Amino acid sequence: MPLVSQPAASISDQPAVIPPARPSPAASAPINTALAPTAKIALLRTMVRIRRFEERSLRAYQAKKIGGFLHLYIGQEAVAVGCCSLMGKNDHVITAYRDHGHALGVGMEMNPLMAELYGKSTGCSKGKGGSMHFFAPDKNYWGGHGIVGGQIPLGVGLAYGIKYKGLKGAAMAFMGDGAVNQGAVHESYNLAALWSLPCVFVIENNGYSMGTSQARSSAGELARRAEGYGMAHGVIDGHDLYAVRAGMDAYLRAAREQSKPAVVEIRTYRYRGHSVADPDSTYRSKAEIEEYRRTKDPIQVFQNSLLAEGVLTAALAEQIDNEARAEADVSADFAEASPYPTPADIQSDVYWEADNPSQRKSQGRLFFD
Amino acid sequence: MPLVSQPAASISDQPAVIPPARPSPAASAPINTALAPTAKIALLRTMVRIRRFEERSLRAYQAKKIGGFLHLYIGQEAVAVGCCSLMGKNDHVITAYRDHGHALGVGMEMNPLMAELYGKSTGCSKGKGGSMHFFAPDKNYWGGHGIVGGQIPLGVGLAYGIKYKGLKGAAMAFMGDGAVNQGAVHESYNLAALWSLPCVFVIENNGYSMGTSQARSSAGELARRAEGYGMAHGVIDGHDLYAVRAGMDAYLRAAREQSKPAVVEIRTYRYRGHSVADPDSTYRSKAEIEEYRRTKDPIQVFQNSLLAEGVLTAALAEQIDNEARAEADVSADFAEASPYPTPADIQSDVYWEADNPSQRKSQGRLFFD
Amino acid sequence: MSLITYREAIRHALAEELTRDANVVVLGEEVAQFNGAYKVTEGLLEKFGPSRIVDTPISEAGFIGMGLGASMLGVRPVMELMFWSFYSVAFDQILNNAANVRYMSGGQINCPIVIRGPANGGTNVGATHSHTPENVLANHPGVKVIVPSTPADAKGLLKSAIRDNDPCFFLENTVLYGNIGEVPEGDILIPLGLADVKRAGTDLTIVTYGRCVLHSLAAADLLEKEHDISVEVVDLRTIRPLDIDTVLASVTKTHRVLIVEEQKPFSSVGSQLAYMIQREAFDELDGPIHRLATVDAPAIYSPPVETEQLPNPQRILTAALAALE
Amino acid sequence: MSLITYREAIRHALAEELTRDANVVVLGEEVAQFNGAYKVTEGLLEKFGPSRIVDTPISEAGFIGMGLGASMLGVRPVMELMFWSFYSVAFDQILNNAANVRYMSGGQINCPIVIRGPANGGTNVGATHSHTPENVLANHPGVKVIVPSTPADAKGLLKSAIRDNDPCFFLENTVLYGNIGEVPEGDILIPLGLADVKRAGTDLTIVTYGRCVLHSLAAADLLEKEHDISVEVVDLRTIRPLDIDTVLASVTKTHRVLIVEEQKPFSSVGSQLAYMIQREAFDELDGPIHRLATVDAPAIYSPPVETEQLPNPQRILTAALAALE
Ligand SMILES: Cc1ncc(C[n+]2csc(CCOP(=O)(O)OP(=O)(O)O)c2C)c(N)n1
Ligand SMILES: Cc1ncc(C[n+]2csc(CCOP(=O)(O)OP(=O)(O)O)c2C)c(N)n1
Ligand SMILES: [Mg+2]
Ligand SMILES: [Mg+2]
Repeated sequence: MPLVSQPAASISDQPAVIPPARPSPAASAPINTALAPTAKIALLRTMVRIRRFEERSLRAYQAKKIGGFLHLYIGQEAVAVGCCSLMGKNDHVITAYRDHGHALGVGMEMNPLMAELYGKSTGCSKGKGGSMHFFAPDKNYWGGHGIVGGQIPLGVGLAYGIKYKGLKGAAMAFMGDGAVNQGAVHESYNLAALWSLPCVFVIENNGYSMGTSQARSSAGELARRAEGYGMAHGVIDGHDLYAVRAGMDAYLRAAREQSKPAVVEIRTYRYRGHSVADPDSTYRSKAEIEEYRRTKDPIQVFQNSLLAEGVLTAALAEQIDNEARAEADVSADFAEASPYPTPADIQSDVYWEADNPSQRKSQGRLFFD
Repeated sequence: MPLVSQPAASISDQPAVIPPARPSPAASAPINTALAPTAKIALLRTMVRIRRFEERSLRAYQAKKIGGFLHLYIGQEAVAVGCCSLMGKNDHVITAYRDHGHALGVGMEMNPLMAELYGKSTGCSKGKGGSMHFFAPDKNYWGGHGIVGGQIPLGVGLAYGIKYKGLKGAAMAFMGDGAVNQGAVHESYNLAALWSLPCVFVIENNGYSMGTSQARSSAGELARRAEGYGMAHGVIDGHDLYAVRAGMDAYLRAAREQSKPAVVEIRTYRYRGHSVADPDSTYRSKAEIEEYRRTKDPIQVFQNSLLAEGVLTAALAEQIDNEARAEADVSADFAEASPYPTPADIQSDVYWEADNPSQRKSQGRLFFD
Repeated sequence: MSLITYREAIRHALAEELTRDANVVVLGEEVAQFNGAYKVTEGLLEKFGPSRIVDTPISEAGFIGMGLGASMLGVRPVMELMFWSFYSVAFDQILNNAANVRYMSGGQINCPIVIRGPANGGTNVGATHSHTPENVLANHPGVKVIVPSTPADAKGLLKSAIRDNDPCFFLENTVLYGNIGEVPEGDILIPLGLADVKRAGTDLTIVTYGRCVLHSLAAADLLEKEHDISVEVVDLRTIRPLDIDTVLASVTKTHRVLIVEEQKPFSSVGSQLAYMIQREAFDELDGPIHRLATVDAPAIYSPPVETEQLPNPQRILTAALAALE
Repeated sequence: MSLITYREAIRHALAEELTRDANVVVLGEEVAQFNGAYKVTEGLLEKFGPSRIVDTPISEAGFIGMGLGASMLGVRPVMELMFWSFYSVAFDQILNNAANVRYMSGGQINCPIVIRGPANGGTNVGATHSHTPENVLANHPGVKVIVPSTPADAKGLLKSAIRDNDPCFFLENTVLYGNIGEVPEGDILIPLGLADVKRAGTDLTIVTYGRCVLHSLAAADLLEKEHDISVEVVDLRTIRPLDIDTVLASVTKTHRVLIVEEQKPFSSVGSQLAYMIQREAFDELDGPIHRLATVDAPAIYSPPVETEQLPNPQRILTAALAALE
């Protein structure tokens, strides 16, 4: 009974062996029982949309519509969707270059995202950022950052801003398992712990930084480094959206209500290479990938739970999937039809002042040739 | 019965109330019982020489013979002397800008050090480095570094070099309690732990980074941050030279023999301001300083132990002190009489190649104007 | 008008802007309880309290990145680097995040942050503490770079920088902190990107900024007295945006140029000025543009020698005579 | 002679030096098991084993500092930066430790380290991954900076750099990795600091380096064919030390100069060249020195627009015609 009936266009489309449908143990956590059935379906839909969006973008990349890097989130969907589903109006998110999932998670539309990948002026960053640099400040989404670990101090700054303004909110600062070895991350841990800033550091541990396994890059246990700063820490199963929500809810509440920071490691897995250019042949086996797909796929796991809960039917699952595919196709058409920026656009969006000439107060040349 | 009979020229010269002479508990550690009486006297002598050297340099600074910063080590002598006394021929040392104690600890002479402070060409760094940049590679002493925490990766590199060359040795990388919050330090921890490099990280915790107490700059316990990397760690009483030796010996052996890194916090105290320009009035009380001087002065503590052991007499102590003063005075005379570098010297010691023109292989201009 | 020091001028600018706008906060190592390593922020903690004046750990990447993140939410942090030299450990935050984030977001974000602190040699603190990174900073589109030479400029420019909506890097000078000058009280705002002719002259244009303005003025006096040479001294005040028009106007008058800067020569601000001047006023030049920079080596410690490594009035005088040959 | 790629030329240089000297080690992210992010180090792990070819965590400050420390003990590390852009997080180690440590120790220490990796735009990887820091690096006395444009130069210069006793920064280019060229087998050593006239000409000197050499040669062909203009193309190959003599000799011949560089304009390498040329060959110039650089903004992602942001043959052609006006 494959929920997905379409031909196996890519690895994640293959009919998966589905374990017997049963609710996830975390389904009974209050934060999850509080969800209306429609809300649960919406969460599933977001995960499916991420996957189909990314598969569509991969095809566009292969057709040379997209340049540069494309870091796919496929396999990790429950992390971004679970975390972002907990956001209140004063909660903020920042992440690294593997940022498509969080973008859709906070509610961005596919069209501007796909257009951004195509380098079009209708893209969310006007074609200036590309895959690694999706932003939606209006949705409290602060990107999309290319330097490993470099976004983490910014995340602490979001928490600082929240606290300074006296708001009850939290910043979630996402990073990969490889990023924990950047010095800026540790400086950030200390600042957040020292000043009790409402920052939840989320390590999306997909087991690898590019071709390097966690064991080959990091001594000790990732989240436990928080102990040295007296910070709360924990590990969450990132294959189970319910578990992500249940686990994160506690840390987010502590952040919002008591301004307590925490380091949370969420265990997940990516099916694709580091970026689509990664031949993915030197550092892990096909069997390992297959095993994750078969037993831990976050979409399958959540679907199974919803089926067992009686919230989802196979037919609805298929409909959601079809709609997501169609939406992704539409976004590719939108991107394709959109115009590129022009060379004249190169120098806009550099300075606020240059972009707002009527309010300019400085003088002299801002640009050189 | 002040051991020091000269007039109280500076705070550390005041007659201290000496607790009843008794051997330090750590005196019975094997590494300490192995010391011949002459060796013990030599250790005392080095501590006293550090203090008198620095007091002399302070007077020179006040007389405007010395420029820039002067970060005095007074109060911390047992740390550098204890650690450096354990060095074998394949052991190496690197530290920060508070580097006079380690320089004398590894066996540098006063003359080139004082001349360096005076900015003279007879200085250990030819007057190019100044107080913060003492070096003696021939004594396995790699400086003297001004950027907080910046020397720590170099220390890991020394350990890497030792291991790569197949030697049984250890690198000691010293830093202050404030330095632990630099990202490079954490990157270094991870590298050393991941690759089992023979590096002992020594945090000289004197309680303050400039005017900021440990509690105001660092969350958690300093040495415990090592746990997150699965590294050994510990805390040592840095007022007691015997304790420093006994504690460090274990870590150094583990490094030399099993290539195991460790983070060691040595609790110590500085009597002077951060640098001699620090008015030292906003962040701690005079009483606090006095209390340390009275009860924990490392020279007094060690002298007391040696007196109780019957290794030292009051007369010998006084003689050591007088000799150290005299030696410091001589070094000031030496420095005074030495020539300054000339403007023509500004551009030597920049490139190895420019300094070895007969072996130059590159062409073109190395310097610009 | 009052006669105050460069240090006080900066402090007044900070205090006035802290009073004016509750979003302004001051963060840095030792800025609060210790009153600032160079006492620039003295008294601010007492006046504005610990939520506005914040001591940080020695974590420049962390706290400058934090300031940037907060600025994205509308806080207006003024971050002190104890020395600009320590930008080396925060370089990624400064250049990738401060300079690029607006661009990469397609203009959705701006970072109203000021990073300030001293950047200079001349106090015998050696190679690791004497960087003058205005060229490196200004190389990166997206940022603004300011180097004031006088108390009045320091105050007026810092106030403008704090109100600016782009990341502003404000480079002070420990040697100038004690200098006294006339400073207007209250809200003086000097626009960024406006050069100031600090001395009018007809024979030679000296283009300079920061402490070298004072050296150049001293040299100009000597040149006038001893050699009857009339020197115009143009103080750029801001490196980016750059008021090249004022420079070109002066060149059109004097036809001879000497650039004086406390920079390492290779790819310095002076290099850039030389390129622009010869490109835009080639026919006005009666001879090649000369430059006097720091003698090309890491900063030497030895006090009397460091004086000779840096530009100083005597070296400027010699260079000026050469430029007029 | 064999026809190999720029990538292979670098790999051969590494392999030959690893074979020649047991102190040479290669460290960096993904250089070993993954065969290099750009496959430059492919096969080296298999050949030289895990003590010579070492994968590092993503800790550039840590591992570059570590390489420096090891170099002080006589190890000769060749460190790969996956992109030079990531120098931003290792900046302090690179500039304070690599550039200053010899000086501050009064010449007692030298650091025979090579840091290599690509530094270029043109592959749509955006503002955080497209830095060309040769100006920033070369600004600091104590270091050497090399930017090869051809496979033969890459091999000969890298071998020289590995044997050099000063810190050498070697800037490659992802767009060039696949380019094929004739490369002598075995021990070719091209001295650092020797420019190469890649094309002789009489009407205009183009001074350039790196990938822009290829663009300039293409533009020179067009200028010859379409405009009957004879262009000399000088490839600097090394930025510091700098072979200014070859540049000046060319200027003395052509009297017109265009500098082409993939740099942000402000205080670029081109700025420095312009200063030096006008200073040392003022009377040889028939017009102002022109420069073509990257359009002054962070690197744009949009693929077709990025091509226009960078120097390209068409932009060079236009700039050359302007320089000849
Ligand atoms: C400072 C820095 N160094 C290196 C890189 C190149 N790089 C990009 S992603 C990556 C791996 C990161 O792995 P991880 O943090 O686990 O995140 P994941 O890709 O698994 O999501 C590397 C080495 C970079 N972008 N920034
Ligand atoms: C990266 C950096 N930031 C700031 C400074 C200025 N600074 C010099 S020493 C110091 C305090 C260091 O304290 P600690 O590490 O405890 O060492 P201690 O002075 O107590 O020996 C500071 C902030 C510096 N030199 N480098
Ligand atoms: Mg990962
Ligand atoms: Mg301390």
